[in-house]
Amino acid sequence: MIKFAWIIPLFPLVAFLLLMIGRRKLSEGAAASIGVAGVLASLSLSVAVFLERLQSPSNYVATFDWLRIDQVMVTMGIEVDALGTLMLLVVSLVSFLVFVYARGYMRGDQRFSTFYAYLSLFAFAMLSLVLSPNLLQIYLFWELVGVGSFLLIGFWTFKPEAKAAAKKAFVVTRIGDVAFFVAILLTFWKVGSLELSQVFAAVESGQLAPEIVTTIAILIFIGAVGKSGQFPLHTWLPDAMEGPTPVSALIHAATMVAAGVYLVARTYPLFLASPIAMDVVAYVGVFTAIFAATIALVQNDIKRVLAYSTVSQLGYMMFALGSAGYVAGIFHLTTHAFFKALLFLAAGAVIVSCQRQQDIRQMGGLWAKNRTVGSLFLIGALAIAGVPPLSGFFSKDAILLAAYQDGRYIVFLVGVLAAFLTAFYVFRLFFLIFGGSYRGKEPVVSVPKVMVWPMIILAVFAVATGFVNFPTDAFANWLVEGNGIVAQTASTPWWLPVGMTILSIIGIAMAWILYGKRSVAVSSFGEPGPLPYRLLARKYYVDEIYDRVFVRSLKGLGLILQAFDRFIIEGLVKGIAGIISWLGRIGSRLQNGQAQSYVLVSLIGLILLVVSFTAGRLLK
Amino acid sequence: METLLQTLPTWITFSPLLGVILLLFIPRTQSGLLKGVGMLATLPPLALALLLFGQFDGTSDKIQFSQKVDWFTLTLAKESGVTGSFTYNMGIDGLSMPLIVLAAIIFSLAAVASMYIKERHKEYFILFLLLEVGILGVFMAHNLLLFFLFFELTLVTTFFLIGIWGYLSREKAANHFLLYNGIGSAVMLIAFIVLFFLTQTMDFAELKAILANPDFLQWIKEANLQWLLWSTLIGILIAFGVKLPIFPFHSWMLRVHVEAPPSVVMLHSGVMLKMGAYGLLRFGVELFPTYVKEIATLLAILGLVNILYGAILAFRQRDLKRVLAYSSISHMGFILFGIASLNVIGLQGAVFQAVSHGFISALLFFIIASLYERTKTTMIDELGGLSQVMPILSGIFLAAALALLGLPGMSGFISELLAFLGLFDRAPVIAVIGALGLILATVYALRAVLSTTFGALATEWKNVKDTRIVETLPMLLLLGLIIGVGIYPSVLSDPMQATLQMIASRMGG
Amino acid sequence: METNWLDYDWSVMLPEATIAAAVLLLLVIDMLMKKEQDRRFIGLLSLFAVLAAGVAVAFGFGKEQTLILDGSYLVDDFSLVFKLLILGGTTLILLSALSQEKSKEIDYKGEFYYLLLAATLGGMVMVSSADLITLFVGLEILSIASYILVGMRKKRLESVEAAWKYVVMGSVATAFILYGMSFLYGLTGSTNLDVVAERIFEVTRGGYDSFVYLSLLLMLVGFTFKAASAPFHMWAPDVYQGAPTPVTTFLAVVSKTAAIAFILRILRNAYLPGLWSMGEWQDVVSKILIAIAVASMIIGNVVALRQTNTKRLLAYSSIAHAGYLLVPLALFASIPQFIVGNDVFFGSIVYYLLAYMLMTTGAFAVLTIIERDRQDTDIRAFAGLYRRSPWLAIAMSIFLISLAGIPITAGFFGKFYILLNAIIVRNLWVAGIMMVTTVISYYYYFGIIRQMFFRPPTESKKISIPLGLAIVIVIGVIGTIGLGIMPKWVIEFVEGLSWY
Amino acid sequence: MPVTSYLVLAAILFCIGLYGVLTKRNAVIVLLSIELMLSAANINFVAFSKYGLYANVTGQVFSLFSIAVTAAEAAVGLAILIALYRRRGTVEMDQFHSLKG
Amino acid sequence: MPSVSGEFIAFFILAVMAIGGAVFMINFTRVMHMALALVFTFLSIAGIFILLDAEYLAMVQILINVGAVSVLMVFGIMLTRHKQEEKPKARPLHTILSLLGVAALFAVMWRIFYTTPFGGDPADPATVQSLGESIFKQHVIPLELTAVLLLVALVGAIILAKREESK
Repeated sequence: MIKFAWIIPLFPLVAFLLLMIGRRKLSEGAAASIGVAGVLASLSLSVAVFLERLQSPSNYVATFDWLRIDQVMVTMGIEVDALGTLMLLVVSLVSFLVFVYARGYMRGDQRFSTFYAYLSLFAFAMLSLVLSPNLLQIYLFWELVGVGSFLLIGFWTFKPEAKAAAKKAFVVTRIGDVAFFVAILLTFWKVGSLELSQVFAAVESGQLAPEIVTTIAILIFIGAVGKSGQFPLHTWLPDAMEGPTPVSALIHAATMVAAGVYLVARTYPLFLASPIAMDVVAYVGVFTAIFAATIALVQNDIKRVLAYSTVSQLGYMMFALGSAGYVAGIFHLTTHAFFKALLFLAAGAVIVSCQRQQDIRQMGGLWAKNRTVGSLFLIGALAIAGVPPLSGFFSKDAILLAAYQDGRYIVFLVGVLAAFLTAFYVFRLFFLIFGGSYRGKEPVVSVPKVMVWPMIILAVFAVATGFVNFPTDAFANWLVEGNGIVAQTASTPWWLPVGMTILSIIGIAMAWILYGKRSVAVSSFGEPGPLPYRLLARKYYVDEIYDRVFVRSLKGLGLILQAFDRFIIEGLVKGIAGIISWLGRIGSRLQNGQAQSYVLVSLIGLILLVVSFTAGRLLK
Repeated sequence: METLLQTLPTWITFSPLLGVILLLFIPRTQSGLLKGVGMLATLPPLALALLLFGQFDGTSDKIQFSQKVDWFTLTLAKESGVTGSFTYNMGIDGLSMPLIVLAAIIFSLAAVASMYIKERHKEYFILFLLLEVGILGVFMAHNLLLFFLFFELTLVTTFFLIGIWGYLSREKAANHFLLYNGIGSAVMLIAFIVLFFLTQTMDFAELKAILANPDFLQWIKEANLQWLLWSTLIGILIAFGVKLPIFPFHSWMLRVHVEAPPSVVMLHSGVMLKMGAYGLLRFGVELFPTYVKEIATLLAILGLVNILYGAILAFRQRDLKRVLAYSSISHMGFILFGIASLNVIGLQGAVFQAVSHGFISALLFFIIASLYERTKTTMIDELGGLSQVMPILSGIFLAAALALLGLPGMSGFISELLAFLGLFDRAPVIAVIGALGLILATVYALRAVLSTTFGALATEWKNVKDTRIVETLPMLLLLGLIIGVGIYPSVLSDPMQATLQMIASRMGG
Repeated sequence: METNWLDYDWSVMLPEATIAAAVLLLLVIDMLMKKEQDRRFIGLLSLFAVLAAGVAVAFGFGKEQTLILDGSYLVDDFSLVFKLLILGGTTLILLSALSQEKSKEIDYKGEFYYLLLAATLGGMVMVSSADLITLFVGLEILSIASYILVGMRKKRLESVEAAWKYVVMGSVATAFILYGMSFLYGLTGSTNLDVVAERIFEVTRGGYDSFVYLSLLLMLVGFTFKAASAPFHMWAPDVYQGAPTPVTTFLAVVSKTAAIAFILRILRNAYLPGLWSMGEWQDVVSKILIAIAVASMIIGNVVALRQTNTKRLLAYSSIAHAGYLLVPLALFASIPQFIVGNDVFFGSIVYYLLAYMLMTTGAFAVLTIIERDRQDTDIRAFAGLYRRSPWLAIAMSIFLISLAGIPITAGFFGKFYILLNAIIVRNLWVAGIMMVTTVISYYYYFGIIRQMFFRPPTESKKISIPLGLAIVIVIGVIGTIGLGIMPKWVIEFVEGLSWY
Repeated sequence: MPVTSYLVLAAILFCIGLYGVLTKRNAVIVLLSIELMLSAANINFVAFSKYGLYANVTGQVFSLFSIAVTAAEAAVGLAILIALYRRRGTVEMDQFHSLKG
Repeated sequence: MPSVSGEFIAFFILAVMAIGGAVFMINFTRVMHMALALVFTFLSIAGIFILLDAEYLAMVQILINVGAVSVLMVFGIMLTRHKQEEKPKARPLHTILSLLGVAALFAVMWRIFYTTPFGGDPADPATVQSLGESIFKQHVIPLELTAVLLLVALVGAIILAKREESK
């Protein structure tokens, strides 16, 4: 069955083509069913591949010749390894659930089938990304995934903010992609081939100089930073919330943003070989985690809070990978995919029920009105906060353990603080939405059935996936063997899980005190309070800085060049033309009709000729 | 069939003349019939070009289908019997074959795009087909004087095409076009004559052989005529630099792109700029490999200036046509990167970029033409939200913009990849700075397409109709080509492999 | 050496004899014909005479060089080729003049024809003589006949004023030439060019070189006047504009060809041998000629940009073409190493003269039609010509493109051939200036094309094209395109000749 | 008598004639000045035919022809002047400038 | 000083007369005086011809230049109405420039004449008979052509100067 893995991405592609062609004629039901069928087929196949992979843990590689570059034959094909299979499963499962959920959420939208077409295109790109055997093919689908997110963010074309957000998303990720592109150029020349297997072989055999490996690793990491919204290039992710919520759930929570982490994991031997790269990944990761967590504290838009929490959680995964916690990182990626998707879908349900209202200050008291959504949201919140029975606890715990064991104590402490903040802001969100009385104006509406049961399935996964690695480290061993990365087997110090749980509970309690029981007037936190609050509310003014530093300077440079272009170059040309026509004017004025002046001019011409040429000769 | 193959170049070059003869007999009033015949007349060269593509043997780097007929001989010195012979010498090799196929395709599509021409169809199509003869001839001529004749034929016909059917200040544009290219071809003529004087031959193959053999170079060194060869190379670079255009000589091209009628702009941006690239490769790199090797870094820097200058200014423009004009300058910079890389990858990238940019810019200008047909304006701030009214056109426009910024899966990416790969080996720093151009490309491409298709719909475009099938079909064909070449590039890159290998090896690349 | 008259082979002077006989005959016939009778009969006779002379010249080829009265009259390939050019030009001019008939402008129709023949006779003599006196008399016949022809249209003030300016300037030029010839005679004591050449060879070594230069410079004034090149070009625009169009064509084509032949004959035969071996030619003479050529190229093209009257514009363009024609002469022996091969030198000059003749007569023929139709030779008279008669516009465009030197036309190949001259002597400067001025000329030549194709016509009625002019235009077009595509015939023909 | 003095005389007459052509207002006088220049050349010819390096009679022949030509030219010049006078009504040299530019 | 011989004195007088006539022609105000001054110059030139043993030529000079051309010019002056004395409309730049130009030309010639002494022993006086022989034997072609030239001049002069009767 593993040999047919290449078919998995084709189902969504076929769905995409069908939906694009039948854009006008398909009814909503038909369109949704085509989309869902496509993803379901790929889900079932990925499950089959996953199961087969469980028994015989052998990587399967199949490639064909694509483009001859000088002596090097660049190939295309698929490679199915443990990480790939896992990602296939996660991506297709979450996609399937979001596809079903979207059936309800997007009802009544006139570009319904186009929406499903774009979703299927994205699914195709994501699935083929995880199957790519070489750097070029990864880059190829990497960009296609970017296009998918661009189209979906800007799906509601009539909204100017959606247009700006889509453009921003694509441009910022493109900056990261260009770094990745340069990495490809470097590897091609230094390694002589882009096949990952050969790259890793070259790294082990020491054929590459250490600084080359570091530059390649860092460049790839910058690509990952762009896609996963890490610190310098994170500004596009919160704005991407302009897209419909299923998009945010699928792309900006589970799959695409995780692609960055996947990429670092996929090229892990490169990172292992250069300690500098590991430090960079770790520190950038942990800084993003704490940075995003602080901003999430004061956001008032439900999706913005979750977006910053995603950025923070990705920071977690990054610094896990950065501190040799390969298994921890991937484990958290998987669990995060489920509970963050759940949170987003629940948020979508909340938005639907409050008539498209996204500002949490207009919500409240929904626990009474819609208990199921409330309880699902609670499960997601508990998972992300790291409360023991749920998966979040195990994976976050594994990350912190990895950081601790790797000796990165500062990173460990910052990680712990971030975990505490995560618990706090998630439950701030929970109590503001579900606690207290309903502050919104419009009546609360019921949520369609078709949106609820995907959330339930996700809730089940959010709970269950924790135990995949708990008792037996089965997940770790399965993931690691075969690709030469040594899993950390040291036992966990006893105080770590206990401390973590206490910390989360304290966080939840504080959130309850501040927001649940209304002991402190919630409004006080609303308006722009003291400086630190304003700083956080304005997202550390990062957007403004970027705008002034890059966009404005580009416009200025453009102005200077435009002026240069118009005045210097055209000025030069006009100048020359002017001189020639001026000479012409002199010539025609000299031609004044008087025969005598003609003779005079000729005489003077003759004298000049005589003097200039024969002066030397005659006067000697 | 055999004789056809033997004289294929002449057949391809002069097949549009069949259309011209037909058009002569059709009275001026039948504009419908004229348009029909005009469009059909571009099919014979297309069919022959595809036949050529089929028959072309990708493995040999020799000149194929070559045809040599004696033209005339000049005796330079009767006593010592020194004579220079001129022959009608046509041939095709790996470097020119892709460009010929590109030209044939773009011409057919531009003929379809000529439906927007409103008056004087008869003269238009006659000039159009003569231009096609000129361009196909340029790519196939292997005698320098013959090359020059075809080159000037394209110059004169385009002058008329711009001057009569252009937009507002078309005459100014036609004049600028004429003067700039006039200077370029004047410099080229002097360079060719100097070469003729040094080697007593105008045949490309003989010339190449003589310029390479050591005792000739020895003679040059003794007669210290080095400066003459150097000035010839500089002359050739300037001549084709004006055509490409390279940075300082580009202002004429902007005016032409804005003022010329849409189908002519498609041709100009799609094919005629590539004559500059072809000339640089053929007469610069092939004839003077060792000299080009010395100034490779200069070429790379020129390419870099082109890329960044074009990209930054494209970002500032308010008129869609000017945005595309500046983006063409930026994309020509990639060709310079390819040439400056001096290895087969870079050269492949340069030719690939020539072909892929041909398709992409032809498609974009076709879209703008149909957009202008409906909204009578190409000013970005006057347009907006057109996707709600013209979904098909906006969809294709978005796809074309993505191809422009080099999205993988489309031909633009492959050419950029090859060009950067090639240059990275020789000048990594310039390549990395050039990569910034990719980001800028994304910025201006998206700004242009989003501000016209996305966003709020202005009231006056309420009742604008979407594209008719006769317009969508060529657009989709072009898009199909772009994606096809993007997905399976070796269909284009294999035939030119051998020739470029030979060129690169002469430069020790 | 008492060679009496009859043993000379007088048959060699047949062409000149036919033309002279024709002049006298037509004079008598004109007197006998009544006042109102249509003078076209005389025109046809003169055309017939010119063609007969052409045939006579054609038969002259192949025989080796013959001299009469030790050089007073010389028949060699050089003279035969140039005579053919002159007669060809005159035929075309006569054809276009014949169809001028109905216009009442030229009152003295009869005289026009045989004066034209007389002028042609003068030109032919200038070309085929190696004796200073004969050359001088030939030059004078050509000049005086053209003074009268220019002033022929007495009704129009411009024509008479142009004639006056032409007479004044012409006489001053003749004075300078005569003065120069007197010094030449003083130095060498003989008027036969070969004898002059040897004597100059000795004289320049004998310390009289400053006299040689004085004579050359003074004669140079005359040359530059006749060829309408730089220092002495001011007369050309006014006279070309004032004169009736067939006469302007005559001045632009035949008199310029004769002038070039005159310069070639004297400089190359008399001065070159003596000065070149002494190394004097490169430093002084060729530099002066280069200066003249470059000056006329620049003045001709630059001032033409400002012109709005077509005739004046074509006048300035003919100044520029005089510059182009002087380039091979200037660069002929401009470097000490070697002399440019005869074939390239003569080939380029003859080819360019032939091309120039075809395109100029054609252009002036079209101008004549426009002038007759619109009574004004301003550029705007060409507005919308394409709409009124497409074929005329296309023909005019071909001529203009050829004048501009753009490929597939004879004009281009002529320039190519001349550039070859420049580059053989590695003088990239002159080649560069020549090409830059050519590009400048694109602007004003295409100015007329812009009028014809881009502008709407003021009237819409068709233009009637008389037979004579139509023939001239057709010959011009076929010649320009034919020579452009297949220059082989002319080149092989010229290379076959012996230019000693 | 060395020939130089004759040459100087001829040169003086030539320059005066030229100056006359350049500056005189009346057209007839301009024609006369041209006659003067031409006859100055004649002096040269005759002087060289006597004292030249290879003195022989050809000089006088040349000057004879030149006198004939000068006469013809003077006649034609005057005829044109008369025609111009009929058309313009004046013989002022600087009035004849309708063709210019 | 060259040996003061009779020939020199004669030459000196004639030269002064010629140059004087020319200068007067330039400076006189009345047009008729100018014409007469020129006649005076032509006469002195004829004298110089005699001095140079070219008697026939002197006769021709008198006959044509003095007799025909000057008279022609006088007719010209008579026919064209002109203000008696010619008030010179000041064209300062033009006059100064032409003066400088002519002076420069003369200076160049003067320089040449005096740097290269022209040694040529005086030939035996050319008889009219040898003159005639040379014209009719050696230069017969120019003679015929001069005939054509005079004919052309004749016809041309008639055409241009004839008063149109059909006014």
